[in-house]
Amino acid sequence: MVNPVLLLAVPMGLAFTVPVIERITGRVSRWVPVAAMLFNLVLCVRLIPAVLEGPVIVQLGGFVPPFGINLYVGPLGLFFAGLIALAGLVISVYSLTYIRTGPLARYHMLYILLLVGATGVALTGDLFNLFVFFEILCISSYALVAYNGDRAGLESSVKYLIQGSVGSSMLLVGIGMLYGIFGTLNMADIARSVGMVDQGVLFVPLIFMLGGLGVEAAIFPMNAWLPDAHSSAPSSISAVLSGIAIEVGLYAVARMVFTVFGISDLFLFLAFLGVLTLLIGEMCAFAQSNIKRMLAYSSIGQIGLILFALAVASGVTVTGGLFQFVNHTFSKGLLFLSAGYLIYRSGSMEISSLQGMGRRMPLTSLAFTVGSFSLVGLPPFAGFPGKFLIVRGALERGGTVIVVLTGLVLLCTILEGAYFFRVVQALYFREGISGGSGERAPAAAAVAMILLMMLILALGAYPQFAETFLRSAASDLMGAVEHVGSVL
Amino acid sequence: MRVLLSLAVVAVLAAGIVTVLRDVPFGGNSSRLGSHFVENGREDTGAANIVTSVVLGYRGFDTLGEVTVLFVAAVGLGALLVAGEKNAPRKLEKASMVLTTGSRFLFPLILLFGAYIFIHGHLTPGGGFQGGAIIASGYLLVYLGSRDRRLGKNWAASIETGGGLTFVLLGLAGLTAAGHWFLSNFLPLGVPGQLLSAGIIPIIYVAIGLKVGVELTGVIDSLMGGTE
Amino acid sequence: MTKMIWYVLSPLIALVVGILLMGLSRKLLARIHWRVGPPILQPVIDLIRFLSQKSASHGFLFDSGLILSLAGSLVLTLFLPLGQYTPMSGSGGLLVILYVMLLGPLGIAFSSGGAANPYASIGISRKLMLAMGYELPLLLIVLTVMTGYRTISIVEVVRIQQAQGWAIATFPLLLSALAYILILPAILGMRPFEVVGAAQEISSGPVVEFGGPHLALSTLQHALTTYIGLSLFVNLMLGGGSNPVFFLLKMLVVFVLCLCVHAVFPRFRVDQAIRYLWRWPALVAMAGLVLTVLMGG
Amino acid sequence: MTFLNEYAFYIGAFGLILIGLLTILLRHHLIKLIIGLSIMETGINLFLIAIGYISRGTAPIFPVDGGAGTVMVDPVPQALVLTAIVIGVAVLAMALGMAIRLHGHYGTLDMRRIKELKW
Amino acid sequence: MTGVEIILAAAFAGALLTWFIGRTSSTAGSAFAVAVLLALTALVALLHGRVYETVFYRGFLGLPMSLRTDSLSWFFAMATTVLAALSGIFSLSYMKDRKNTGFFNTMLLLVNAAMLGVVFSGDLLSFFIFWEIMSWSTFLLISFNRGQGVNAGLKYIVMSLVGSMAMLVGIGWLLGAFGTLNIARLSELIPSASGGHQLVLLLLFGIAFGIKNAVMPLHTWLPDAYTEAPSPFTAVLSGMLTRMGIFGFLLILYVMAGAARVLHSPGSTVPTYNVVLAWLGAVTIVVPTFIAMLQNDAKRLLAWHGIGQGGYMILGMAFGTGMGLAGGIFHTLNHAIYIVLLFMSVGAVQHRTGGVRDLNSLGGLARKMPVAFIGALMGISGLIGVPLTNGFVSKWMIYRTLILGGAPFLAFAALIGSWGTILSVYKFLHNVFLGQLPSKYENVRSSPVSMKIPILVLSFAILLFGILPGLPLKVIDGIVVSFGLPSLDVSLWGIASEAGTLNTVNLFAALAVGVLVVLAFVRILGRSERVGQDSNYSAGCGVPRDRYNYTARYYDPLFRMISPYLKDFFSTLYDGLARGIGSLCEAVRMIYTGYVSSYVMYILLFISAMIFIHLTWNPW
Repeated sequence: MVNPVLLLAVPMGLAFTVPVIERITGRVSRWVPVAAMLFNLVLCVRLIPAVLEGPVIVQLGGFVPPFGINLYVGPLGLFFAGLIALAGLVISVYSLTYIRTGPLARYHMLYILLLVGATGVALTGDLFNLFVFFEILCISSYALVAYNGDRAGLESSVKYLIQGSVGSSMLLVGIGMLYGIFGTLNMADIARSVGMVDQGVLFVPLIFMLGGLGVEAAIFPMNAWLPDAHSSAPSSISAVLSGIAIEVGLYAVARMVFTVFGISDLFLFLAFLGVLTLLIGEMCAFAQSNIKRMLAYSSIGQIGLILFALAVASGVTVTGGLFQFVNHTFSKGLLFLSAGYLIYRSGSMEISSLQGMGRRMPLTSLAFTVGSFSLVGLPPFAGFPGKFLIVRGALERGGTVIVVLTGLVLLCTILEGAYFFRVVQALYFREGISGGSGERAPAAAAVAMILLMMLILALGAYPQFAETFLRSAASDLMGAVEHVGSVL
Repeated sequence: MRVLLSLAVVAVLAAGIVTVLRDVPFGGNSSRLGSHFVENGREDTGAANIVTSVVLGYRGFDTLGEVTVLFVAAVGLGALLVAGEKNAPRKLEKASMVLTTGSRFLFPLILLFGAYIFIHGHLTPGGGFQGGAIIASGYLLVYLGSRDRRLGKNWAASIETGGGLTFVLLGLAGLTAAGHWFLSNFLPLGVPGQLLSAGIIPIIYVAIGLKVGVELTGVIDSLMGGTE
Repeated sequence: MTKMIWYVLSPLIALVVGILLMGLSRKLLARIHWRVGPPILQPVIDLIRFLSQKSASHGFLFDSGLILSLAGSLVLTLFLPLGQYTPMSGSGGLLVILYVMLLGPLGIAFSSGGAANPYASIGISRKLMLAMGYELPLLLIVLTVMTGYRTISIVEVVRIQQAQGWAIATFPLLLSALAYILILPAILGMRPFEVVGAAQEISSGPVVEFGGPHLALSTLQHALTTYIGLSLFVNLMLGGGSNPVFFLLKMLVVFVLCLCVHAVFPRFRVDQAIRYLWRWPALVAMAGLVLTVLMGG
Repeated sequence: MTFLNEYAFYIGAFGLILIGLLTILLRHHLIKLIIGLSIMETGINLFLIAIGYISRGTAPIFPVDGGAGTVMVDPVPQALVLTAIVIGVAVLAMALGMAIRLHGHYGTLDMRRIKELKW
Repeated sequence: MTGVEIILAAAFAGALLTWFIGRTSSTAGSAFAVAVLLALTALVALLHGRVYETVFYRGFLGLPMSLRTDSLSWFFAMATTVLAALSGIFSLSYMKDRKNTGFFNTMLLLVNAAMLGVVFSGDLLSFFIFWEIMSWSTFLLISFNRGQGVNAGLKYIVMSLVGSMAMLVGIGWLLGAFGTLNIARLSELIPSASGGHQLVLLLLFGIAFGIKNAVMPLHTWLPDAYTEAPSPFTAVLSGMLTRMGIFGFLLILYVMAGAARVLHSPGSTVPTYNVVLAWLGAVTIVVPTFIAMLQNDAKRLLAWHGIGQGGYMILGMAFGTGMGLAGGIFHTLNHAIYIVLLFMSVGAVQHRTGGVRDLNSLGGLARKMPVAFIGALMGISGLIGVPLTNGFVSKWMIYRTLILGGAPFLAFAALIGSWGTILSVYKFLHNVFLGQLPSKYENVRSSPVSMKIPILVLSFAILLFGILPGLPLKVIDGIVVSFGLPSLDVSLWGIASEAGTLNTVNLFAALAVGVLVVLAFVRILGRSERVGQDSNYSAGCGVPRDRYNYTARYYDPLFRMISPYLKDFFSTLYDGLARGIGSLCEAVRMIYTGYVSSYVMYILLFISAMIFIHLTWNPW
């Protein structure tokens, strides 16, 4: 059996080698992320059978939890690792040609480390380790957002940094408090002893951690950095940030709420928060004329939707939420990737300047269309099964509040449809404005986009493929007791 | 208005903190982990400095992450500052002779001290990060003294790569050599308190020390207006 | 066998009666106006003259519309009870009658549309608007009758009336009858609703392009229209007739009454006409329908 | 007074955190915001250390002669603080680098004037 | 693979292939598209009389997806494919010289395939999936013409999404309550649900189907969509696609809720629902018909009639007797035939006049484009319901049901709607084909052959179904019987029942004899001479052309009277709503002020607010 720690160690090691590779030959460095992510992907696939039998616990340094740090590679963690690897692979292929200026080697290093950070967050079973990986994720994304070095990039990056640092400080305070209360940092260990402590005391650290992670997860009041950062970063980075970074943040929130604290009292509030996030995100996106900003706000909306799905906390909705994770990664990734070249071509991010692109860049426009249809949740694309599961589960669970919230969720879908279809129409059905460069999407980008499109279609047509796995991932997320049992 | 709101927010935060800390009295730490580490740290990792045994033993993986964070920062800062338009060459006043001479004189001593700190990380207070920081301060001094001297880029790159790879490869070696766990301490632990003890810990600390030194130097370098 | 004869007799009687009524109207109108007036058979003389003339045609549409119109009106007479005789009693009842009534005006409309005369177009447009005006109350009335007697067959309606008394003498239907009387001049195209022909204004409107045999056909059609309008009223409201003679007598009475109104009133503008038709007759008819539903239910 | 005695470290630590937060909330200059962040980091580090303190404990380093029987403070928070400091340095370096570049673009570091991205 | 599966596979594969063939040659693509449509027609025809259900896919979230065919599905599928095939033929020349023909053909086939999927769905999940595919491909086609089409498409898809979401809730609820989405299973289970639940269910589905069928308060997408879509697609859209709403209503009311069991059981809320639906249908007949009168755009005028005619179907169907139901279904077919015919005629005129469809600037085209004129004439005859056209039969059935069912007010709405129809469609016919020919259209050529064929076929169908309504009514009777209602007494020439019969052949014979008699009369006695169109009027003098054409403001006196009352109130309401949401969104995004300290404040406010709530009320 292969050891899951390789998922982290190998890309990290590869990233460390890039400075030297860059010194020797400049052109190889851009293939390093591809290699790293390909490796991870293969590894994830090979790990699937083992993980489905039971979670794999990696005791780092050979110390028994809770004394050492452990990785908890359950279906959920593996799901995220695989998702990150897959999306990371596709986007790194896209970056091969998309990123052409600036310190390229550094871009690729940071890119790998961002993904390593995300993978680490998904796999770790230790609170402080989670914090460290979060910081890897955050700091590399600060740097990548500002990669282009333009006004917008820097401004958004600085704002992101300040908010992100405040967030991680809050997280650290929360972790410190938990350590003070429990004397341990292991998630399973804390989960085991949560019941023995006065619940009132636990609330404050929980809120601190929720606030801190919420910044990364872009939950409503903490998400002000997102539209700036996602819209100003290079498109490939926007794709990663939207498709992976915030989702990992949300995963961490879910881990806290479900596994570590195991409190069900807060679920209704979280569902409400999710719908609020969804509402705010979609409404802001609706009012945008800048395409990347629109996509960024739409990410907020999707995060809200997933938070809602997770907070309803029935098996079906959590599965649906996880499905929506996949869909969002692929679709939003596809949208950002195609938007990247559309923007290159038109020279502007205004939606009005994208008019008539359908004729000039057929493949890229098609990719954008598929992405938006999928995100809105139209069959036969990948967005539909997720949305269907969420609605089905929420209605099955019942309760007036949940049903009303479900209604709101669907209203937001309509709003979402309205602004996405507007862009699709602009691409195909409005008279084009000539101008901009005559550039077509190069082969690497085309490969990436076609790959994502095929994934979206395949998942939409045959959701069973993912659903079986996601169902065990969902029970992994919700089964705190099993988690504790398997770690300790 | 804004001030009042801020104060109110902070006050509520403080109130929340107070409710928690009532249950966590100062000085009354009774962590199972802490006592376990103090009792077993030497046997488990071979390091006399229990903090080191935690940093590189029990929580070695954190440290790998930490190294990575610093690496990310150095790389990111480089990307950030190099990517932009070259800053206009600033007119730099030549350093005074006292500074120049002093820095030349002190630089090897500082390097030596830094090396001492990270080599003895498992025995005394200190370690790779601290040592690295000291080394970087030495370079800072050099930069102050003679404005145009820089750390060689090729050197820097190799040390960065080498340090990081050492850490990772040692971890991977642990995977295959002993215990089947990443970062297992597969070398003989030796007698706690001696220089050659604690297995892989000193090796890692040396790697970290060099790497951190180079990276922090790189950070200083970048912030001073990188030349590349 | 007698039934088969009525297939031929009904339209013939209708034509004859219609033409006679036209002649009568001119004579009577003249008498009311203190003029001598033409002989009663004047329309017949005119028809013979028209048919002997040669007319100008504008093509297939122009001809065929007129033919369709006349044929439709002739067929319609088969659906209307003439006394106790109704040749086509089993083919759809009142609803079919309402629809077949369309063929006449539509045929004329197509025919005059085949010509490019704006007067004709204006006339048709007025005709359709006026029809919209009186159809609203008329439909209410017909519905009231059908609801009141729980049948859609006009033969049944007549039968029930002869057994239980005329509709005009039954309470809720009385209102409908009243409304019907108010709109009858509009159906017959008489003043104050003579906006379609409006000889002084738009040169007789739809028929402006017709001459010779075409005009003869349109005259025949007009005669039939008059007959049909009266016949429907008599059948629906006055209990039809136990035999054709009574029936025709009732028609005559109604026609003379309408003629008196025609003789003394000026005519409305078309919008005035619609406003009128949609106000009082419609209200009364609606009241009749509401009461019928309430009392029947 | 006993309260103060017992909680003095906490009060100091959280005092720093809150001061840092107030700085971020109320100052406009980017460098001051970064200083606020640093103050906050320091406060958090102090807090972590304070949590690990055991009354009358010593540093958890065993002298060569064994040193058995001495009460040692919890080493874990110290390890955490080590990591946290490095992370703080990393963030600080990034922030300062951005401040340099930002000044190049905007000619100011007043955050009230650096808000082209909004809505 | 069973027949249904083959049909669906062929339909979707055909769409895909058309795309690739169209990439190489647009002519070949169009030809292939028509071939596919014809083949589908044949395949569907072969399915006649079969009743079965088959699971075709198990890969979707553990819910088996199935297809089924019965008389109802077959009826709708047949109508769909035939009309799509005719539209395909029509589009051969219509789309010939346009851009993106390949895209158009592909989407046309995709819409057709999705519609087939909808009618053949054996469970609600596949129903929903096909429904959505249908919606978005329709959206792409409506926007196809650019210009105003873009807004029309957006309006369509947004409203369509509203409906879909309502349906999704309904489906989710059903799945939660009964654990299955199979229609056959549900039809056994639903009647056992409580009345309130049934009502909610019907409401949710009703929103979806009501939007698709453009029932009155939900109709606002339709006029724009019909007007702006390319004419061949408008034909498909108006003919069958919109009527998928009717199919849905039939499915939910009769197949699933089970009319025979639920409709007349005491205490059930479904009858109330039906009454409301019927009244909505009545409103849908009257108001749009009168609004249609005010239109000056040929397609928009027809579009409003499309809404109005939908009201008849709803009315007949919702009333819940065998004959009303049959009338409603039959009217669906009839409406499809004549509205497709009308849109094709308009399309032909547009094709030849360079896209003109303004009623005020056309005229006298009957002699230039006789086939288009015949199409329009037959079409409006059907639309009005002139006896011996198909529209008459179905309307007669609906009226009769309403009158004898004791609903004279609904009947009145239906009847007055018909009379309003006469006014507006005569205006349409007159202003396009009759009256004076504007001189700029002197050289208009007759429509191309590929347009003539579908027009003539449909014209013939109108007469055929008008004179021999028994042909389709036999099938419809089968549907009615399959719903558990008593069979109608259908014969080839009409309906015989206890109170009121219809015999169209009699009528036809009488009319034919009448025409022959008059014709003979004219032949024997009359003589006429062919003269120019305006020779009489101008007494042979040259008149200034285009000056004496009475087409503009055709019903002006009437308009001035009624137009103040005929505002499309709901459209205004929805537009206002959309604007309101727009400004609300604009307002909401102002919270992102760009000032970083405020953002930090948000974060801390969240944390402190939670702590405050915790400390004050301790609700958790």
